[in-house]
Amino acid sequence: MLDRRVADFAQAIAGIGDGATILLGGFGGAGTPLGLVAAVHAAGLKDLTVIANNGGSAEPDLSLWLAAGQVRKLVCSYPKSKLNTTASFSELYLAGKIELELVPQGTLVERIRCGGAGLGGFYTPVGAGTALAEGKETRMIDGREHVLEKPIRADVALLRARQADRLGNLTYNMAARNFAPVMATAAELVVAEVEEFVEPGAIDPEAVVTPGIFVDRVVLKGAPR
Amino acid sequence: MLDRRVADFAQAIAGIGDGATILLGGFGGAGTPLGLVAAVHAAGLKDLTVIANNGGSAEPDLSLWLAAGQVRKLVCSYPKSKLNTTASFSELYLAGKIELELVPQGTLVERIRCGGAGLGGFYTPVGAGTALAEGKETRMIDGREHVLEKPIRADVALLRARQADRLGNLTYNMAARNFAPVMATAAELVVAEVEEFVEPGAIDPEAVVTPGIFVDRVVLKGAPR
Amino acid sequence: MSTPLTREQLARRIARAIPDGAFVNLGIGLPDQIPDHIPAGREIFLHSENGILNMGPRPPAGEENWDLINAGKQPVTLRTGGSFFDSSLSFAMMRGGHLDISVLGAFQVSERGDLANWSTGIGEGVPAVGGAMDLAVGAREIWVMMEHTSRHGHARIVRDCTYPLTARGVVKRIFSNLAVIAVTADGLEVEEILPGLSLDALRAQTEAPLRPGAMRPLEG
Amino acid sequence: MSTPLTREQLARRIARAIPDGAFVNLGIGLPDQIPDHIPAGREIFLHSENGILNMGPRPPAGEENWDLINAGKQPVTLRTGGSFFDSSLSFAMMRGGHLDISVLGAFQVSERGDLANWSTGIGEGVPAVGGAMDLAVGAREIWVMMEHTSRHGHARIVRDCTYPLTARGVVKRIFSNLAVIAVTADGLEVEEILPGLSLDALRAQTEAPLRPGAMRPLEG
Repeated sequence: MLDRRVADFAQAIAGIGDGATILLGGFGGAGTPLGLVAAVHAAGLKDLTVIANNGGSAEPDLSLWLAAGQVRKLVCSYPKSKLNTTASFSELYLAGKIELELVPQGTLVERIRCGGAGLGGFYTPVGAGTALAEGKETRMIDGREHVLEKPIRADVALLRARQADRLGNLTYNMAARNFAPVMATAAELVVAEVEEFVEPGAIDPEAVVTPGIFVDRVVLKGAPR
Repeated sequence: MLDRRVADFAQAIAGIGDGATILLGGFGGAGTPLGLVAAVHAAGLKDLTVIANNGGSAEPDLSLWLAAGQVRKLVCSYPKSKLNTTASFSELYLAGKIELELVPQGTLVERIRCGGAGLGGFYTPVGAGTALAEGKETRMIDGREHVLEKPIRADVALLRARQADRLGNLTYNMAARNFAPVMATAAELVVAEVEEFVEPGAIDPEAVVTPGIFVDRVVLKGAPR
Repeated sequence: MSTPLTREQLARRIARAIPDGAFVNLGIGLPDQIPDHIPAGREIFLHSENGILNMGPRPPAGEENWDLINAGKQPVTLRTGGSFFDSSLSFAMMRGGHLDISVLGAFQVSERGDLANWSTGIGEGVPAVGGAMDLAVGAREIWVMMEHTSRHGHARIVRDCTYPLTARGVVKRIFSNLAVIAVTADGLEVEEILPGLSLDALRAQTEAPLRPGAMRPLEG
Repeated sequence: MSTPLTREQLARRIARAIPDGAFVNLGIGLPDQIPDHIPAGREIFLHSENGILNMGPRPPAGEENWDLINAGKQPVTLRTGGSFFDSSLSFAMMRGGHLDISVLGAFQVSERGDLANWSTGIGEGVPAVGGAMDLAVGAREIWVMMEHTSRHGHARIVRDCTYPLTARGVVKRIFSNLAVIAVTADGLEVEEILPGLSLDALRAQTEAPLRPGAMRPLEG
């Protein structure tokens, strides 16, 4: 019987190795899977490429990995934070200790969707004529300059959700949804930290946001580390 | 006060003119807005370009428009139907009386999404090396041939939904959802025929499928023709 | 020699090959019968490209809901834990490689796994493709379910498809009423063959070259 | 001469310009104050790019929900009839032209409507763009809300942006503390000007050429 539920965070992140590319859900604090982040931190994984909207804050979020030197490269729309405290992204970046690929937020989520949907790339007007299009192929479409953007896929997606059933069907909580449903489509291993396990059928089939086909493991927020 | 509700089908289709390009929701009979279809038929609109997954059946669906000679061109994945009866698409097509653009179903919905999302086109592996890619630009991406597909936008989208509030927020009914949420993003005028009007807030904000920003008019299924 | 598998036996053979927990899309036509033969205790999740996951069987007469139909436009049901979604996400599931297996009917399959299953060519009337090309490109494994030869006795497993292609190099395994054949980098390999049918007799009904593989007995 | 508009007066002027029923995205920073000044009886729908439509004001202290924040990561509320959706649909709303108006802060605007609002250039430290470029390209009308000159007295309405561009040719209207200026095919046109301020005096604080338009009095 298919059962995506795992009992603790060690099982939730099992198999993720050094050098992994990780899609990390969340916008600001909303939707960041803090338990999974802590588990990856505790596991001491190194040389990670992280794709996330933000670059970490004062919370025990991506900042944990940054401070521990676990991240080689960040693909991100907004790496700055007023809340940065210790060993922040800014420090690492200015010291040349981390690579940054800056992507407009809408292009970032669209590139992840593109990867998850099995497409090869897309043309967007966003960024045309700006520094963020430098080195990218462009093309005039209907008289407007467009930039060719490539799909993003990753080894792992770490997400936060509200409810999950054993099949991996997910709902989210308000604006914590943000990148998660798209990230869930674009990684080999998709893990969600959830507030609650429910029985199959408890989530209205019309209100499932991420169907379980996309999800590999679900772990309770309060599960043992 | 914003109120998308209209009292009858005449108001629902007001302003649609001859020569319009129409996105028509539905997969088979599930999701076809029969009241809106009847209203466009009764209005005698001509020279229409219709984008729909199917080519009409024995139901009073797109077949009505085809039989009345209202359609100039069909953009479609599956124009055939075993249920075709009178003056079907097949007859018109074989007599050279209608133009057909045949598009794989997933590419069709993706082209509509592309239009609705303000993108300029995308590369897909679907159709590469087949007759449906003839005349289209191709490109090798990661060793695999991809076809460049262009966005579709339309003047009008005619959809069926389950619930609507005055703001135009929509839910759908089971597999009748299919193309509708995507078509709702890609037309200048979006009209939905619905089973029920509800008060704002009656639809769970987490379960709104099409936010009202995309919708212009909603009309009750049983409203006067 | 055993008689060739009936359609029901062939459906049963394929049903046995689908692993527990698999997400599967079944093409319209022959593959329709597969769900009836899934072995007891095995949980298979059926996808329908019009936006359903965990689709159940046809409802009893009188309980049809015409907003709950499959890709063949037949009434179906939703199993507990199923979900509805739009066509965009549904095709993202395919193209994105999220389905484990897609079982499709075919007119022809080539020795390189090219698939022709959407059109018998010009002059047939109205062309229609539906989701055939999307499915053929999308799932992790594409299986073909077909009779080994055409109604007129022509080979359907060929060197090169003469019918219009659906997709190039996508088929992984062919289940026919005479054999189970894997498409490998080195060509076609016979994994199972009808008991009593010789490899030469099978070759006589197959245009493409066949190599002997496991050659286990094909059972319905 | 009247004193230049305060930030609050400028927010009030812009709030009056937003029509009833409009769907609007307000950039982080100065535009934050606009919702407090929407005239009574007018219904405006606020979009937040992290996936909220019909966003309401900040909740009372103690009632913050940190899963319900705006793009500036401040706690907000949801108004009746609002909805949540993922980032993909949220940015489709922008790029697809579904938002009526986006009001953005800016460092510079050129006479052709080029916008520079995401970076003051190399050497500033860590670059960050967020949704700035998406918003600038997406909404049907892009309005800029800014002080007419920089803190150091430099013109911000210029012939060519010297700061890194956010997008080319997108700004439709500039609301400054001194004037309301439309970006037209023939250049910049002064629609409203601070009472008592001469066009020449305005020109002295503006690098790009200005043509007199309606020249109505600017009121906060």
